[in-house]
Amino acid sequence: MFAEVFAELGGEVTAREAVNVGDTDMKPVLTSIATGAPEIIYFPIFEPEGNLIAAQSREVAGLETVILMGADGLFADTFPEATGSAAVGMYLSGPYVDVNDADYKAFLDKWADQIGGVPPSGFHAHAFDATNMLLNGIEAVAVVDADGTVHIGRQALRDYLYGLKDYNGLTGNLTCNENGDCATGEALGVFKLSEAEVNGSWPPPVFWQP
Amino acid sequence: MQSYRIRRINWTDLFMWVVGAALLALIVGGTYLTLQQGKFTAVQWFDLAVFGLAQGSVYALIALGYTLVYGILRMINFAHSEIFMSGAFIGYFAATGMQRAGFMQENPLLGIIIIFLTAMTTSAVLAILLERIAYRPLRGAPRLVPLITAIGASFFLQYTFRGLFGTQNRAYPEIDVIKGTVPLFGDFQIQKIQIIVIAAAAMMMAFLVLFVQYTKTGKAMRAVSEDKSVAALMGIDVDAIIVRTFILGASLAGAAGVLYCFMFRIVTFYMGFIPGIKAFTAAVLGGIGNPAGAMLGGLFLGIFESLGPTLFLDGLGVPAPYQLKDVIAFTMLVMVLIFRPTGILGERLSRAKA
Amino acid sequence: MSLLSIENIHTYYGNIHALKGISLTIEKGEIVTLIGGNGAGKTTTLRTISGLLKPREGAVRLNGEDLSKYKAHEIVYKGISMVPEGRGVFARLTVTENLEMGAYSLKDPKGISSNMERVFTLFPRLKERRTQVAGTLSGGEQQMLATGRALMANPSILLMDEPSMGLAPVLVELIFDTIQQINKEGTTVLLVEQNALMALGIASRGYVLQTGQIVLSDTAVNLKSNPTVQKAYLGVE
Amino acid sequence: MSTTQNTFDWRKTLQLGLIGGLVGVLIALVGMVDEFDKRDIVAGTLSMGWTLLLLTALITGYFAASMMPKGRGLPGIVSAVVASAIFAVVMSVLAWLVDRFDLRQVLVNASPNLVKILTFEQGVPNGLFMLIGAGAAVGLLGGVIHILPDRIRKAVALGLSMVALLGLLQEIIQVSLAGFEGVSKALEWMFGKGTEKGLSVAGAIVVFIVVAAGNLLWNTNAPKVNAQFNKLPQKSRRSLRWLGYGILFLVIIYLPAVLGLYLTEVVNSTGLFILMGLGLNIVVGFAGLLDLGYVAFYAIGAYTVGVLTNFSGELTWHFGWNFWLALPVAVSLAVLAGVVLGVPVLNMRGDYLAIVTLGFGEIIRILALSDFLKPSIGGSQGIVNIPPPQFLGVLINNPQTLYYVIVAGAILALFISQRLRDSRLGRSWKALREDEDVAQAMGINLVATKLLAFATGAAFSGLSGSILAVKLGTIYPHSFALLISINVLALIIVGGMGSIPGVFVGGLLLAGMPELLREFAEYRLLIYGALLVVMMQVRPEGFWPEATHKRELHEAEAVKPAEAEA
Repeated sequence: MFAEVFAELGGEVTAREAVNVGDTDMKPVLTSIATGAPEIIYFPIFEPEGNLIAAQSREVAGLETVILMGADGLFADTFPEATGSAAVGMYLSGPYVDVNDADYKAFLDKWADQIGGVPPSGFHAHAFDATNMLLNGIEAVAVVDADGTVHIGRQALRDYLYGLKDYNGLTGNLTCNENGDCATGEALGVFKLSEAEVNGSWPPPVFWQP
Repeated sequence: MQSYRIRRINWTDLFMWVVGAALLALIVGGTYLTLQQGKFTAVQWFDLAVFGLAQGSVYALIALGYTLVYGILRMINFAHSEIFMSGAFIGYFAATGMQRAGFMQENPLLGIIIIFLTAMTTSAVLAILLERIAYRPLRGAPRLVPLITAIGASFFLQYTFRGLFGTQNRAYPEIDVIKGTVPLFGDFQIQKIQIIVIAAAAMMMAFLVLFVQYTKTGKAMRAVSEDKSVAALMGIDVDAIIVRTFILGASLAGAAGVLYCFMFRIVTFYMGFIPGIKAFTAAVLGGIGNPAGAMLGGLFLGIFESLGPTLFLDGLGVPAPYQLKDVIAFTMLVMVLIFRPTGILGERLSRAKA
Repeated sequence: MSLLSIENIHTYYGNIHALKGISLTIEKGEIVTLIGGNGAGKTTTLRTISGLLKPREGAVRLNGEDLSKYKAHEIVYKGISMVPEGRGVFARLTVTENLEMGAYSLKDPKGISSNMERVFTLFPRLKERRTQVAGTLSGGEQQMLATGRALMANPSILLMDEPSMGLAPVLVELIFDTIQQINKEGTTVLLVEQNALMALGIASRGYVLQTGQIVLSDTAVNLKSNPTVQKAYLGVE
Repeated sequence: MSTTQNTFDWRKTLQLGLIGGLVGVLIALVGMVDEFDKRDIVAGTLSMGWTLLLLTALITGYFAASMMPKGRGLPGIVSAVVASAIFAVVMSVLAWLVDRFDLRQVLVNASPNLVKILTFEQGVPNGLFMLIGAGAAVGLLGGVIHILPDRIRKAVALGLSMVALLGLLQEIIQVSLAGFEGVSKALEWMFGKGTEKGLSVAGAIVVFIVVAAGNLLWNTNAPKVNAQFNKLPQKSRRSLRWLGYGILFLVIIYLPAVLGLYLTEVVNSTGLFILMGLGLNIVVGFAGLLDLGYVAFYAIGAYTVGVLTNFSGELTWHFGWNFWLALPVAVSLAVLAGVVLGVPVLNMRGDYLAIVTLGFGEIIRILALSDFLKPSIGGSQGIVNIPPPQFLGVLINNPQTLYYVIVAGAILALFISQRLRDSRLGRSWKALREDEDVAQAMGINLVATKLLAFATGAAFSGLSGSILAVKLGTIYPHSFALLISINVLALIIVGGMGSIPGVFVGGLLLAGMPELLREFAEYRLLIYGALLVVMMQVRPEGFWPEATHKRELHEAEAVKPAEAEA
């Protein structure tokens, strides 16, 4: 998908590779990628393979200065620390929530209070919204029987969620479509990692936002 | 006791020869096509080979542990991969601790030595416990019994570490003295860490060979691996020698764990599994029970894995050939076992009856 | 007090009752032989003395000390060495290394080298082949090596299990001569043999074993002339 | 044995107490206490986390008592109390350390909650004294249990385990009984009130007494009942047996209706494991060929059905076959794969075989995952849209209908296993297991015998995989990890290698129970690992052993003391 859109927009895809979960030596893959002399490597994968790709890319001839970009799978506070200096300057796409939003601030305060620190990975706000929407839905459609059994109609719940409009969540004002997709386009951003994140600060500053 | 298998031409042998020939043709053809396309430069091949050598050195160190224990007990210590993991894991705590305290920055060399000692001690202690609790009561039991115990112990250790230390990825700190590259000639260069890994592994292997060949304990190990009861009649404390064998193998695995983490940095509870299987493959490739074979097998596998997928498959137009590297490694293992069941160097110890 | 005394030992292989109450004594300086057919329990007796097997009942005493609390390798330290059946040399170790293993219980390097000299004097052939791997030696040489190796530990008693097995008559003569010489130098010998004639020829006393029990014990001379023994073990009609 | 001392050996007691303590610390630090604390066995009184600790203390005490030369008297009890108290002291040191220092950077489960649990929520100094007191009390219990005569001890142990089992399964029992108005009302006293989990205190006591007393009574009367049964004439014995079969048949037919959706689902996944277990039992249990790549055939079965029946249209081929047409093809392909794998490993033994089969399993998984084969089998995205099959007009698309397919498969596999075991081939397998060289010398065709073992095993696994494909409707390479092979292996070992009923016992214990006890999920493999190690030491023949195998293993054990010296 990424490759097709990228090509449409005028980019040239020099190589597409795949790695297995559990692999540690990415050198051969990276070397093969290096033969195409790319300007950017995009790897929307997870930890720890992503860390290894980022770190080892700096050691492969021809990729020393290539731009690295990951996706939300690597958007976690452990990533820059575990990757080390190779992560400096790397781009990550990830969920974006306006930090100045009052509701979100309240959420972060509660998090710090109950769990401590800041949420370690990206989708906390989405998860929060989704869970709340689901819970609201259950509350709305649940029917209590005479003998105390609670029935939650599957179709009713689905109808409720698909029909949801103007839900005011942390990730913005959400309205679901007929496929059940409720996310707004504003919820994603691109972040850039710097020395600070490698040394343990989190989350990274937003580089690009919608 | 030597047993001769009568080689008749039968359909099973024929089948295997056909499969073997087809694979060989694939390898040769693929290599030719890849090289002909000339996509990769000499520097890139060189980098891959050196990287394979470093990786292979680590495999070799782990493989020695399998081979030593196999030589003496005739069992695959399946849990050896977890012994490797435990060394790397506890070494991580030493490393980050010293990094945070600023010790690593001031005395990097001493720090590195402490990391190694921590890892090797951890691995050795775990191996002693394993031998004492799980394996020793089973001497003389049918062969499947210790093997299954070892599989059980492997999972137990792996998930105990998961329970104790969590599931997150932890990473060794970056140690400045081992970063960077050493230029050779032209565009050729080697990373410092690879030199260190290869040199350290070579040193430890040399130590092991000298130890087994020339020390009293080493000779006793060889004696015990040949005949336990006769060894006991010589006044050799067989149990003590077995424990020492475990300690030796485990220390090498612990050191391998640290070297591995100097290269890849990431520590997880399941990190032992794949290198463990690879090292075992290496031990079998070289001829299990034979330390020299384990080293050769490790180096061979490391290079083969690093170069193989690209060399054999890229030219054939297989997408993402690198994904298939384990397929190549295991296929090679099966082929070696079929056509040369005793490994490259041959099983040095008399083949025990299964 | 006897050097070695065995008191009513019962040994089992799993559930098989192999020794059914064996008692025997060996005095210092003797050569004593155990004779008997296949499966009579000769080897089992030796394995019990050397600690490879533990008796379920009874005791093995060396100079009056009960050995049952010691493991096989500790019994070597007490002064009992064994030349196992089938020689049991370490095929992949060199001759020298085999001998060194025999002296595993000794700490003193000088003692070890003087013992090795003694073995080489007894068996000059071994000296020629000292760097050779034991697996490449002939049967007779292996027997020499096994015997020499057992002597390396300075044993007060040497247990020998079927030293003549599979050897040419000339070599058997040689081995038996050496046993006598070893004995003259002060080592007590307990010899298990199928070749009863040879064994009784050098022994001072003998025991006859049958299905795990001692059926006869006498001086070697008397045993040789005993009609039952003659018929069963010496092949005299 | 060699050393018997008549004095009180305090050193052994201390040692045992420390070992017990370390085990307890390990249990606590891997997070089991914390995690299992969420589940009550006796509502509001005893959680599963505590049960685990108390059990460790109890076993420590029991062993401490049995180690004393006169374990059945006062010294035994004293030793038990002391050992368990030491256990508790070690635990309190842990609690103190965790309370005092924040160790969570390293030991993720050294949490304040753990301290809370260990100190009965009483805070550090007071709670620790309570902990030590509790340890000593449990030790006393251990010592007393050791004194009891065998018969009573067994009854007590059974009673306690039934309490634990019923307590754990409370939710499931109550849910499945909900349909039977009368019964569920009558049993209300037994369980915790409202949202509480586990038994009520009264319920626990009653269950314990009923089970223990019942067991005692049964044990005293069982010989008589048996004798009575044997006295019956042949004909009525046979009809009684048929009656038994009839009842069993009815139970099997009506089970899904009683169990409801969720429990039937659990039974189904257990059934698939049992089906695989029956197959691996032939390979490992009958023929003694240790196969660690058994999951490969499961994958082949599932993928064949997936490729042949899916209608997603994203793959190169879409055949759109009927499941019943695809099923025999899937099983045949699995068999073919079994033979193809079998040929190269014909000459390999034990350890080599294990590693090569393991490699084979990984090869299949990696190939399934690879981009190379992605066009045909979906790569990491797997195959989706596998349609549910129809049988006589009934659409098999829910657990209750699928249940009958699985039961049918299991009965077929059971029947084939049993017939094979008693056949000429079965005896050849056994000979092969005992000694390959001797078997060959006896004229057994090794090639054919081994290949048939692989092929039959693969067939059952392929069948299981085919059913899995329609059960899930989608298949991913991740469903075919090495862990499945290990799981099946553990199952047949725990049940008893080579024992057909053992497969069912193992399946219920290792596949069924963990499904029900979701809290276990995290610790499943840890527990399996420990179980395998312990089983091999104390009961290598499994819980329901096959007769000859048991004899053989115990003979080996009898020889062991001698061999161990050697």
